[in-house]
Amino acid sequence: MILVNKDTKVVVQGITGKMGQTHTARMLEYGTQIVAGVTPGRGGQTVHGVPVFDTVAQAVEKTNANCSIVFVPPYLACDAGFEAIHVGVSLLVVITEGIPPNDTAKLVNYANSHKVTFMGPNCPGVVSPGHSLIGIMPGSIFKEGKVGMVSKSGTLTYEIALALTEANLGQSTCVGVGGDPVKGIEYQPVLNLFEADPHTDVIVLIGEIGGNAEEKAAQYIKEHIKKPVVGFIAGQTAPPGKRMGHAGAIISQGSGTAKSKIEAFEKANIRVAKTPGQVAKLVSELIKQPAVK
Amino acid sequence: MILVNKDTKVVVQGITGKMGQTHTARMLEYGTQIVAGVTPGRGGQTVHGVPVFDTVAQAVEKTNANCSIVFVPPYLACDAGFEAIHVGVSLLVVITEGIPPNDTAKLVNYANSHKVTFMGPNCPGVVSPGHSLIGIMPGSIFKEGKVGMVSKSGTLTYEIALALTEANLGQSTCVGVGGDPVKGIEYQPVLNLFEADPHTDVIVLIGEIGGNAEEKAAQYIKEHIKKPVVGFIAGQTAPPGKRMGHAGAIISQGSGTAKSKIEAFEKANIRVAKTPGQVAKLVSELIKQPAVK
Amino acid sequence: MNLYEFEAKNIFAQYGVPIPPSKLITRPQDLNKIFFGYPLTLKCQVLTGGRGKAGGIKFAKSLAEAQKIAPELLDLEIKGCKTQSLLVEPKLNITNEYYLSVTLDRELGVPVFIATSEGGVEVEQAKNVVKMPIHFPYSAFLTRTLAYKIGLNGEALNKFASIADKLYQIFIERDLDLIEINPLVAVEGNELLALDGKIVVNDDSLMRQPYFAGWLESHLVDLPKVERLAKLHGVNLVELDGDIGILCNGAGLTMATMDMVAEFGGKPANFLDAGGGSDQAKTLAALELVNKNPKLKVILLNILGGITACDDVANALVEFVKAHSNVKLVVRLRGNNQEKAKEILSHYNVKLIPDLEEAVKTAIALAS
Amino acid sequence: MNLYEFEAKNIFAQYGVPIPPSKLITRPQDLNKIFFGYPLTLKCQVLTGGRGKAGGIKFAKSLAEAQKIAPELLDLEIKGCKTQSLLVEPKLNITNEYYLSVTLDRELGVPVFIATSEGGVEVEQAKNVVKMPIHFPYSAFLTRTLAYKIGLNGEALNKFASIADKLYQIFIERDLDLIEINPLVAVEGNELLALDGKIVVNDDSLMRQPYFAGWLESHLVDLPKVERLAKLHGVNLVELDGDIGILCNGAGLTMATMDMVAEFGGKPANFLDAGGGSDQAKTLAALELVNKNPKLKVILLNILGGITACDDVANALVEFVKAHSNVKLVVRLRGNNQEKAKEILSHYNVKLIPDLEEAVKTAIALAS
Repeated sequence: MILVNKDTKVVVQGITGKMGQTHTARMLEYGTQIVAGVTPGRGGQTVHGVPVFDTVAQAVEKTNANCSIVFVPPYLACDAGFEAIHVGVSLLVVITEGIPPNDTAKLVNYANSHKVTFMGPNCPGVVSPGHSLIGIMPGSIFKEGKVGMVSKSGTLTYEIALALTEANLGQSTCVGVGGDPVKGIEYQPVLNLFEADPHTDVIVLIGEIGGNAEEKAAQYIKEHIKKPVVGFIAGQTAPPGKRMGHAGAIISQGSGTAKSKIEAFEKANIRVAKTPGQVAKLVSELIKQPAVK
Repeated sequence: MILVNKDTKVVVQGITGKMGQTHTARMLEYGTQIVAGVTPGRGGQTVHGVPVFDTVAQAVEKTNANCSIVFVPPYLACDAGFEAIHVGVSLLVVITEGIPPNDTAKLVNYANSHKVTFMGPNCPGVVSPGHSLIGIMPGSIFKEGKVGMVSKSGTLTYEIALALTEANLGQSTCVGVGGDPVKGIEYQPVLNLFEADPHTDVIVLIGEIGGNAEEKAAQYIKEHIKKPVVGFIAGQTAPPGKRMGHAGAIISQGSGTAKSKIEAFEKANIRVAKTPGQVAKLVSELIKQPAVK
Repeated sequence: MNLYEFEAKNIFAQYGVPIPPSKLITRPQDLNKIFFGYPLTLKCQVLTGGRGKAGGIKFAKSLAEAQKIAPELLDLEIKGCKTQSLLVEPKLNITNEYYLSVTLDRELGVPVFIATSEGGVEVEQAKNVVKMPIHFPYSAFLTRTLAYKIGLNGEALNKFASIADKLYQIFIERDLDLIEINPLVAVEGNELLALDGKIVVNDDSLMRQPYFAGWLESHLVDLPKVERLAKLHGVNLVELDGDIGILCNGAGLTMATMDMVAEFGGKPANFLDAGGGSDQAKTLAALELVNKNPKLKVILLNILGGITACDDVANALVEFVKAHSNVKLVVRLRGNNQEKAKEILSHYNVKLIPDLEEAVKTAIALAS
Repeated sequence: MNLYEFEAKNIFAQYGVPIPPSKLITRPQDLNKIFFGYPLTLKCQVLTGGRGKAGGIKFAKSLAEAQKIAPELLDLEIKGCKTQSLLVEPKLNITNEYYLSVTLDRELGVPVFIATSEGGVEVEQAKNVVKMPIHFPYSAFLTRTLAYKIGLNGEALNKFASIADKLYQIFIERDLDLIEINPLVAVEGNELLALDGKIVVNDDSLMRQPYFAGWLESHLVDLPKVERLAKLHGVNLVELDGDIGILCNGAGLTMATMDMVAEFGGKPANFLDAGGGSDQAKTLAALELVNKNPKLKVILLNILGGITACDDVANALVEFVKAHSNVKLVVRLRGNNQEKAKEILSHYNVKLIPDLEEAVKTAIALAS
């Protein structure tokens, strides 16, 4: 179990918006410690029993929150992230989609200089099944277990987690790093955390076309990760030059293809699944074996 | 002797300008190691035999310069300073007057984050008599010796150094921190250097109206400096609310008066001279005594 | 959003990036009002690259020749993009060509300058390309180092650096994905000019850039009509060659569904990611968009509700089925409120297949 | 450079800081063209503080009353500053007053927000003043923390924060020394408005702020005429009450010379720092400025050449002596090229005294 657990205390930035309210209710229902919400000008209200503050500083002072999840609109999200980092949360999860990449670049720089783990933007969040869900993932499809997942795609994570759960393979933690071209945490630090996590036996890495993060992760796995890894790449049939939904999912000038990523995986002895459903099969084979590579 | 010595290798930014040319000649004449000049677009030329480069990066690469002195015009000085800091000089001396204070604030921040000693702006530079002069001070008035000087004012430093020299009291190093309200190095770090410098027996601190740097220095001297200090404050007859030449030399809302600074000096057992000439007398009394306080 | 050359050059001029004199014309008779002298350059204004190779740039030695060329160019279609207008400029005596651009480097997470002293060709094919990351806080000296690194000196170094500095300012202030001058030319007298200009505005930033307000629709002309419609509806649609319409939520799942269709022998008609949190109206609009494809034989709808509520999707399906009873639908619907959705759809002839692989196979079977 | 209230408010409006409706008038008859309704507020536009206490703000219940008040206000001189015009605004129903400013804190070396919920008084006299350093990189959340710290909540918090954010943008983009709203008022309906505005533009930045091009001369009206002239010549002059004109190079030495004159029983007529690197023309201009003082009995010139070359000063002195043979001059000239200077002056009746104390005493003796 990595990044979040039962002790993680969460402040929800943008708690009074539609998304904020909906997912606060779902996270509370899941058992996540949502201790505070922030909406400037709404201090003193409550949302599903959670006290709302005007600033993150107040929220942290009153509740000792150590994690923030951001639902505020795209052009205000960078400032919201700065606020949380400035105040000193240790984990910042930005759900918001459509943040201008120049803003994200600034936020990444600020988070790095403050040694804050910044997840997202445009990500589904993170769940340690049975312990804490900080994000917008549907909690019911996850199950506590030994598979660590890290992915660029939200719904594809759900699809694969569902297949794992139905195959009775639970998850230690599922991390959605998001599909934007510029982002906070990438595969490598998550892989390191899983490698060190006693609750994780197998790692599932879900990638997609665009950029070279999967190739870099493959190289890193080859050199540093001893636990078995199963990979999946979406977009094998994607035409070049077209943005496939995610801002980052584009094959440009021949680079970022699924083929290149799958080859990199194979070179790094990562088992590659052809369909989401196949991931569960491969994991189940690996989890029965002793975890050597 | 502090900050600069015979080994200091200097690059002159803005060497082809009038000021740059004039003072390059004077510094060379003094014996300072001027190893390079920079003027973008003038790479390949020479000024008084000193090779000119287009960028500081080149200059440092080719000559191992470790100090930069900046003569470029006010609105280009901040960028010039960034360039020198980025490339990795350890001492940056900015002579330029009239830099917008918002630019200086940015430069101070950048220098601090790169652990670079930034002197100025609007300062006369620094001289270790007999060894190295990096600035616009008239070299002939200084003499090697045991008095360390730190001052906000250029010409007043010359006046007092001249009096010391004529009284046969040489100087270890004279540092002009400059008269702008926002500046790089202030009194305190210079005091620390003098305190640790075996070549300095007495310290002369020259201040002027405006701000509270002298009061803070006095407090610091009281607590941390064991060597004897002679103080002088200019502006005892200055009317309130008027900027007296230096951007920082202004008594505003009753604070920053000469009276307040002189009182602070007296409380810290600093001998206060009434005229520039008297500084030499007080120093000469102190230097004859064993250096205890 | 891609801009036309003349629009990019207008922005260059606002920021003081030197450009040649130019005039935009939409009719050959407008040539009479151009007094630059001859020879002239006539350039098709199209939202695609490779214009030169496609014959979209011509020179004219006289008014007569220009009047002969202009109608041909105005009729030219390049890679599916119709020519909107011509930009007419004096033909310059070029002594040197450079390439210069600013873009966000996704690997480094910061903007980068890209430059080379070989201009006029595709930068991917040039040698000695200098890529320089722009770390925070930016200061203009970086542009001088850039100019030096591509081999410039003297006044050319300062002029190039000044242009690079301005490009960076435009990149940041206008929220761009790319700003490019190719070629940046040195002419007789040693001035540097942006002979061509390309600007791609970041789509996510359009709403905070009042300068570009209302530009989007007129700048999607290079997209197929349905993709254009989809973009204006805020859904991500890419048209493909097959017959199985695909509608999912989430880019990864949509791509994976598409890949599975291909894997099991089918042909996807499109990629449509309705996005997270699609409500009833958006889902219905997405269904209608997929249905516009004339080759379409079946629609495969695969929704795994995270933000999306399954009952909203179900209600959209009901509306769609009422309007298009003849369209074959294979629906897989799981996640938030999936039981409600089942309940809603139970009153209609919509078959729900909970297993993805089975759903994909069913869709392929229905299409063949 | 201080701006008038109406100029500050124009800038506020450009950046979206809410201001009351207002109209600037220079003649009482312009009041006929104001249709805000009554009561009205009439405010003298002067470049000095303490306007309210000095009777520079009046209210009028009717056009007749306004027409009676306006000529009186237009004639009003406050602390030596003539009223240039009147700013006329509707009298607002104020429910709350705040103070808000941005300035550069010299001790911290960064800009700071200063705010309090007690507006309308001098901020120095207010309690519960919040001072918040603005570290780099700035982000707008800081303004919400500021608003919270002075006790705001609800919509007022957001409105105050938004105004503070805009003030910071103005402060940076316009290179200001100070931007201040005092009072920032809440009115019926809970809107916040800048009822008064003060902007001080940084003098060193004027040349890079095209918005203020040409403004300087018309904004020095609060300075004595000679100080104004000096400022336009780029020398630092402050007029004093005595009879010994002082001309030095370097602020510290000028002050020290002034202090010595007083110490030995003389009275300085002025502070004039000709600055480092003064050439012949600038030195001559400085001499002429000092000589304009009618109380002047002697000029004490004290130059210790660092940047300044003594021969340039000597040449200026020669020119001055030729034009004003009756003016008593005590000259101390040391540093770069002092021998050349001596040589130049040897042909003229200018006495050089190398010792500062002696020079000061000589000047005092000549003045009495």
